[in-house]
Amino acid sequence: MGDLGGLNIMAEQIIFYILAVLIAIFSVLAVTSKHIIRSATYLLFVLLGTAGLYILLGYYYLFAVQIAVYAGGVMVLFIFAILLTNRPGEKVKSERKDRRIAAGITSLAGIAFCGHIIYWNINKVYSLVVPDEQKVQEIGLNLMGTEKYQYLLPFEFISVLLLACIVGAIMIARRR
Amino acid sequence: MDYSSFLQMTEEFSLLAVMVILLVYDIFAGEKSHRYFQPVALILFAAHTLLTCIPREAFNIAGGMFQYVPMQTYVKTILNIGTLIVLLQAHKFLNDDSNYIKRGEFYFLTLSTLLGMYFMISSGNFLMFFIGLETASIPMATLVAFDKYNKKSAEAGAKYILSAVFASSISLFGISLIYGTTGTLYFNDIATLFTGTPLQLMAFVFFAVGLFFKISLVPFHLWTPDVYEGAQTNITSYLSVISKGAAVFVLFTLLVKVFGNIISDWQPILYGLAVVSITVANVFAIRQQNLKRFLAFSSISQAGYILLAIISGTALGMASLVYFVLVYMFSNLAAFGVLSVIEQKTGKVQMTDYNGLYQTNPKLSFVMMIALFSLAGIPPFAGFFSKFFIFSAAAQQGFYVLVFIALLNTIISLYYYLLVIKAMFLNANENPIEKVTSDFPAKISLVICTIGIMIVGIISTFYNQIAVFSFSM
Amino acid sequence: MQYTLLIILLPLISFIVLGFLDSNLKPKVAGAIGATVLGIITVLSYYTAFEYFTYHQIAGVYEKVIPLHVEWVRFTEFLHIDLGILLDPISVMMLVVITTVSFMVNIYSLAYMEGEKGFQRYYAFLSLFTFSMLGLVIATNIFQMYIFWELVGVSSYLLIGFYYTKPSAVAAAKKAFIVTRFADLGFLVGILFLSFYTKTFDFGVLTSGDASVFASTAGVSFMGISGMSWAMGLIFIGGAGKSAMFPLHIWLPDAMEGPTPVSALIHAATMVVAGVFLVARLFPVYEVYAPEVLHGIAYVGAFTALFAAVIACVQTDIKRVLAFSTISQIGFMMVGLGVSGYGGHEGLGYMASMFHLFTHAMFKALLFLGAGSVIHSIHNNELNHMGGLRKYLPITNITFLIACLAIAGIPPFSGFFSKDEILSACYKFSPYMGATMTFIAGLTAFYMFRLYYGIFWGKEHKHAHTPHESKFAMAFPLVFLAAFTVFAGWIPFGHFVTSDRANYDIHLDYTVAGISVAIAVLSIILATIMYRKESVVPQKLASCFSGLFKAASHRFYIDEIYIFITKRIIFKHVSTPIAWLDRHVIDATMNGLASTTQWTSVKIKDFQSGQVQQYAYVFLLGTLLIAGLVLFF
Amino acid sequence: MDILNNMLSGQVPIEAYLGVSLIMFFAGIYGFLSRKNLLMILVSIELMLNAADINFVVFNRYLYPGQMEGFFFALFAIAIAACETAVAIAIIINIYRNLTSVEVGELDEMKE
Amino acid sequence: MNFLSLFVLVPALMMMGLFVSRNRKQIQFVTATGATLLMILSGVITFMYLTERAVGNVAEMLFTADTVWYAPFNIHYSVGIDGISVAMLLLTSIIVFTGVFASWKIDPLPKEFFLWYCLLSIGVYGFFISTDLFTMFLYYEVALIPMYLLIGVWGSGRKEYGAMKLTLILMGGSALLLVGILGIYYQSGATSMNLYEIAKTTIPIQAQYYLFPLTFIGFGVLGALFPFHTWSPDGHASAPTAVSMLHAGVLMKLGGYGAFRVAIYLMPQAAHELAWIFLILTGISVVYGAFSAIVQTDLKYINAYSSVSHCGLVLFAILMLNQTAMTGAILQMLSHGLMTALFFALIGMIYGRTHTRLITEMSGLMKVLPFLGVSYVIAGLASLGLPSLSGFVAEMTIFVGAFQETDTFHRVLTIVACTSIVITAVYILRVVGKILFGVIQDEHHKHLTDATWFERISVVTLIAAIFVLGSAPFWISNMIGESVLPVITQLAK
Repeated sequence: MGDLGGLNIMAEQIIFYILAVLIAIFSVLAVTSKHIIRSATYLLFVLLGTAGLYILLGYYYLFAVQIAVYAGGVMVLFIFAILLTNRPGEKVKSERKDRRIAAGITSLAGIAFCGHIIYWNINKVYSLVVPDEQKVQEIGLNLMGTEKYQYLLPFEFISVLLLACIVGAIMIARRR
Repeated sequence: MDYSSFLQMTEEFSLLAVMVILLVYDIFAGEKSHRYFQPVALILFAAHTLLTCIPREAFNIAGGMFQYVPMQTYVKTILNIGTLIVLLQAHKFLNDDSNYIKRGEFYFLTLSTLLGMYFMISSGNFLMFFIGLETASIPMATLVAFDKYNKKSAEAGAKYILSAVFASSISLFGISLIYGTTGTLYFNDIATLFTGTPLQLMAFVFFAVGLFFKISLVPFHLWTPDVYEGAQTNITSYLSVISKGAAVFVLFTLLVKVFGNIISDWQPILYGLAVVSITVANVFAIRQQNLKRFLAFSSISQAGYILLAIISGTALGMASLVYFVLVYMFSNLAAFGVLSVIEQKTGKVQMTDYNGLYQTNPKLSFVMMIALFSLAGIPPFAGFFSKFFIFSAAAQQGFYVLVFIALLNTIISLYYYLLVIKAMFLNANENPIEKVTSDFPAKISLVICTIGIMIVGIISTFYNQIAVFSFSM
Repeated sequence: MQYTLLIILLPLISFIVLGFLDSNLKPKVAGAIGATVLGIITVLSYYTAFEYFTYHQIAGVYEKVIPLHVEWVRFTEFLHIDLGILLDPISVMMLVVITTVSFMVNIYSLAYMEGEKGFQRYYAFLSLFTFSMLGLVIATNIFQMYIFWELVGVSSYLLIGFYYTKPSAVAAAKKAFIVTRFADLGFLVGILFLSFYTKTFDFGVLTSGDASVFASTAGVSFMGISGMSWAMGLIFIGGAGKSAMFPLHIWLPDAMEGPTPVSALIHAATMVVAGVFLVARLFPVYEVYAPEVLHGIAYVGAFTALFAAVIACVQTDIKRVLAFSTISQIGFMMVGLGVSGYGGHEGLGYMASMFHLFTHAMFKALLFLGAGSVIHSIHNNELNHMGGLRKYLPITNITFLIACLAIAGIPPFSGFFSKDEILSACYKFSPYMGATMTFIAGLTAFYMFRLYYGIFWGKEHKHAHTPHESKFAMAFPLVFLAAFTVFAGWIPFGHFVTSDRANYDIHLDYTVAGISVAIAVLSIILATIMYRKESVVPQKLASCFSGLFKAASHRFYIDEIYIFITKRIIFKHVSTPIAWLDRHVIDATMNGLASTTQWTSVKIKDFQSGQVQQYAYVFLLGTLLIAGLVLFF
Repeated sequence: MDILNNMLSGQVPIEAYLGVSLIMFFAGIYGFLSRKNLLMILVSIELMLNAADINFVVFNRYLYPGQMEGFFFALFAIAIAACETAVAIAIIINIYRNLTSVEVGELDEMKE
Repeated sequence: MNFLSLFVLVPALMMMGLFVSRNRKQIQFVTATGATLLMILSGVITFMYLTERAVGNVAEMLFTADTVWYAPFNIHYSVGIDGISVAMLLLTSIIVFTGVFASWKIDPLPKEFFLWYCLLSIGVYGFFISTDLFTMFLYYEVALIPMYLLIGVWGSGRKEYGAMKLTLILMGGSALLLVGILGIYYQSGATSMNLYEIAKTTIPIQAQYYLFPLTFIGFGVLGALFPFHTWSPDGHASAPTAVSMLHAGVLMKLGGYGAFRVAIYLMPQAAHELAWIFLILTGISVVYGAFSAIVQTDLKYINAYSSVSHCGLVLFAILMLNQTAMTGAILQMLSHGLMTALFFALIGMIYGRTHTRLITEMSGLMKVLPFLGVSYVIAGLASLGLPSLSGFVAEMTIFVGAFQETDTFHRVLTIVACTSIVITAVYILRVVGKILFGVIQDEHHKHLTDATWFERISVVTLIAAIFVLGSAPFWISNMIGESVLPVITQLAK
């Protein structure tokens, strides 16, 4: 370690805070925006921000998955659905004001409550190893293994879920 | 890497095989041979039920991600029988013109949710558990919206998916916190690490509400009546019996196996939930006119009763719980069966439509009556025994007041069950529902249910068998 | 003396046969069966009396004979109801009285009730009554007595209500039953008290004089009154009810709604003296352990005698006059018992009372039967519809006169002897008591002759058809009883029935006898002046004492008080409110619970709004709430 | 500057990551409760799921770096989230076909 | 399964027979045969019981049998009888028998009627032969539910209301009971739910303090304990004849029997300590019921309130906790069962003819309906405690027994209870006077016909039973008396 390390760390911190602020702001914007398409865009930013966090934490594979699945898959679905159901430029209605306020207060209370509990109880004794690059091979082996901490069974199982969802979604979405 | 150990999951593989065969059949069979799709499906599924009904030695595979204990075979068999009954009852509905084409999907989706429940039941790891939970609920949403040109059905589907996803998000957040505090997702490891710090408690609550949602306990129940009403009747019965049955069993095992250390914390939670669920559901049920909504509230209050078995956390409670699910399955499916037979024929689901039903349909009325009596816990029907046992299990742990409150509620529940019976037997009606002849599979299903209601209580073998493999902390 | 069982059983059999066959039997046959059975048991009881009084005296004391005794129900180790037959002087005497009068009434009814619908039923009831009454007198224990006591009450109810289509008869029957039932409550509680302390129901044990039986009663007291007084007082209430003592007498005048022979049998000769018999039966207990109660009995008896006599003077219904006369005479008997001591001369009152019971039964039955004969001939009971009937009804006239003389206490008729002994006993007890009773005796003579003259003398009244003397069946009992009345006084009663069951020679106290006879004669003369011919004196007297007259003819408003208590208080202010309470408070609470639940159900329906976001909101709140509760509590 | 320096020296504290995820989570909840458009609600749900994913990853990296459980859970969770979204969107489109609207307020035919 | 189970089996077979019956003739054949069989059976049992006792068998329960049913809960199916059960079985058989004849021509749906009727009798019989808490409770509930349909379908007047009320309130009672039973089982630490096993243990006194009220009230509700009696008037008023008979005649006895067998027997200490509370309640029941009956105008209401009064006496006597009073209580159960059944039978028959039950609308019926009239009078006399009819023996045993308690509280209550015999006389005579005596007012009533043969069978059987019980009570009273002893010994512990 040394200065460079310190600088690295500081840079990492700065990047993190920028990302954190962006994520927070876009999260809020995503759920408050009056235009649905903008809302979706903000969501995309949040997801990208999250992907950024994954990089910061050294999980590049997850970063890739996040980008691929969310930005590539889910957002496309969203955009598609939005275009199908909304006329462009149309503002979407919000809930009644009192309900919004109630929801806001509850959410803030929830943040306060959970934040309080998490902050005071989370284990803060940790020594962060500087993230070394995860080997995809290792991931692949773990994904294909049957020992403890290996994930072949869920991997196989989730395929059933995916298949079922596809079948179900197609059944619902197709005409006749 | 030894994949052969996976072969021990016979139940899952057998079900998967049925699913695959049906999927292939559905896709590739010609118009002509497609007529035999349903009989083949039913026979295959029945065969699966029979083949997998024998308990085996307990085992762990995939490093403890999949944990089998013999009790699970009973639970899965109960779910299988229930599913079979539902499929039998759905036979006619699937032969309708509008649904004929979707039969393959129906079976595939139903069985995949069932498979999800299997994994949920046998999981030894939160990841498996979560995937199982989602597999049991996401395809379920499409089933709820199955009748997609029906506004109600579509609405119900939307409500279900939104609520389910909301619940699973919170649950997922809870799991993440559990992971954060224990550092592992394996049940066996968590059990020792989970000591009840505040964060762990919060994590537990966040996680548990996901299951409470599935079991539809008050106040996590609000989606239930709407979805039950909107979904096609057979799917409603599937939802109310199979899905719920799996969830309560899982709740019990999780509470006992994973969260056993914080028993003094979850017992009060369940206590409160049981009281609130039973009471609120009963009060709501009183004035329901739509029988599906009515049964929805009834099933919520039944869920409250089930908590009495869970709260004890003993082997006795476990056996009583499984037994209760078995009995509840027969009773509720009988009621829904009658409902679906009549609904498919006449489209009537209002209580006033049932006025004077006995004059024209004595057999259906009779089945409905014993089903409701069984739900109300009236001897000599099985419901009496199951209720008695869960009360007994709770009383054994000293929850007398809870038992007492639950019992007082049985008065209210008896009242509304009697309302239906009154409609069928007592109320005069100029134009009762005309004579309805049910199709053969539905008849079989009703006969199975009736026999089940009649003998499962009086013959103690069922309970005693279940009790052999029940376990506790 | 096992055959005495037959005396009981035969009427029962007769009742069962008649009751079951009912209208399948010809009336004549039914009557014949009833009368024959009575005839047989009359003979049997005479024979019993003969045998008993002849052979069962040991050292001058009549022994108690128990020819039959079985345990019926066992309550506790000590307490058990037995059924048996106890023969001692008073029960044997009662056997004679009951069978005789009953036999006469049975014969009389053959003619009197001829052609009535339900003739068979009537005879069945008569048999039932005879059975019950006989059972009562031969009871070996107090509970057996209570049993037959109740049966007697029911037979009385049935017979009073014989004309069940007549509302007044039904009402009278009901009243009789309920009033006596009320009194029986006292009896029952008294029995409970007594038996609890003495650990026995048995008369033999109770009256044996064995003090150890009562040992546990010592020191027992409640509200300042000793336990035995409570017990015996309560038992007396039972007796007072049956024997129509004030204020429980109100049922008896109304009971005259029954057929006249029934009145003669039950409400003059037999059942109404059950109370007297009860006190006599338990006399040793009263005398030793509850003397103040015994005195109370005397005062109650005296007051009742006076009270009833006054009322009898102004009543116009001949049966009612006789009814009040009965009440008054029973009062005499009660006084006799009340003033009596135990044994020898001390026990004079006891003996006199029993004697009076005996003679009174005969002549009062005679009076009633006579009245029945009159009523039968003119179909009316009102005194002002009568008059001058002596021409048409010669036998009735003579026999009635004999009875009147007897009751008035004119020698040598039987009433004189018995009443005189009572008066003697009274004087012995206290001069005031003696004087009062003498005065009442005078009143008795007066109202009896008022009655007699009113019926048979005075202005002749127009009748729908000419009255005529009754048939033989009715005349025979009159003559028979008249003969009895004439001669019964000469029976040396003290040789048979005394308080200590030892012989006692009756001595006439001539002073007492002289005074009472003189007063009786004076009263008769007064009555003769006033009522033999039409006279203005009664009217004048009536207007003179209009208050008293009116009160007396309304029987001193006792009935009104009862009606007030029952209708106003019990019905209106107890039962109706309770019934209201039941429906509108207790039941309403139950219904209220139900409707509250329903109401809640309607009120909270908006909770289930159909809005999925609201569902999620509730979901979230629930989660946070549970988490909060778990964490912070 | 010192303060900033102090703050920035050392590693990013775990609380900061958790704070981000918490904000995201409750923003999602707020959105779920306050938006009327079904798709917007779905957007909110994505936020909630994503927040949980971050938690897993953070915990894994910071507290339990020995195994990759959190990592894999996040991986699977992303897949599941995609499934959910797909099905939900299918159902929403179905709603749109039936009601020509995706307003959640319209979904109240069944209530009480 | 020993032969006692025949009592449950025969009605079950009857149900099967009814199931295959095609017409009314067959239904009548099946029911009459079955009912007669039950009569014979109970006669045989009585005889066997007495013989067994005579040869000196002193076990608490005879003819016991025990089969493990639900092993994890130690639930056994165990049966056995003592003198009390024998008496109750006799009573049940008589009433079931007469009930069958009283509803000989029931309309509509005779088959269903008798099916439910048989189920009801299964419950009652089963309850009386059970010696296991669970089976007792099971049968108890079995007996409750057919009532709803029997009243609801075949009843009259506000039948739905009455049926619902009855069912729910009784269900409430059984809710209390269930908690009580579970509590007893777990607190006693017994290894079986068998009554006699539990009796060998001692339940902690603190537990007894809440378990005793629970069980006692639980059973008391069925025994029309004040203030939980309100189901009785409405329920009885709307029930069909045979159901009223069976319900008032036997089912209400389940309450007293259960209170005796479970509440008192298993929790003697609490019984001693808490009896006074319930004594007051039952004392109120006795007088209150009687007073309420006075002003009623509906025949069935009168009888229902009178049942409240008489059944109150049963519980009252049980709470006196001595042998005599308890024997009296059981006798009173028998007696009340018989006479109230007779009453309801007669009321049903009269109602079937006049189509009214209001006493204000009837008069002089004795003239046209002599048989029914006389029977009614006999029933009335039995009710007001005429010697030689059953009511007398029972009441006297109770009063004598109750009076053995020496303190003022018990004494005063006893005397208060005694007053009921007067009040009873008032309302009985009022009714008899109003409806039977007097002149017929209603023209239609002049052409009524008297009882038919099957009605006569029913009525005569009941009267005969009342008479036998009243005139020859010694054997039954001794039989009961000795069977009460175990409870007394338990109380003396």
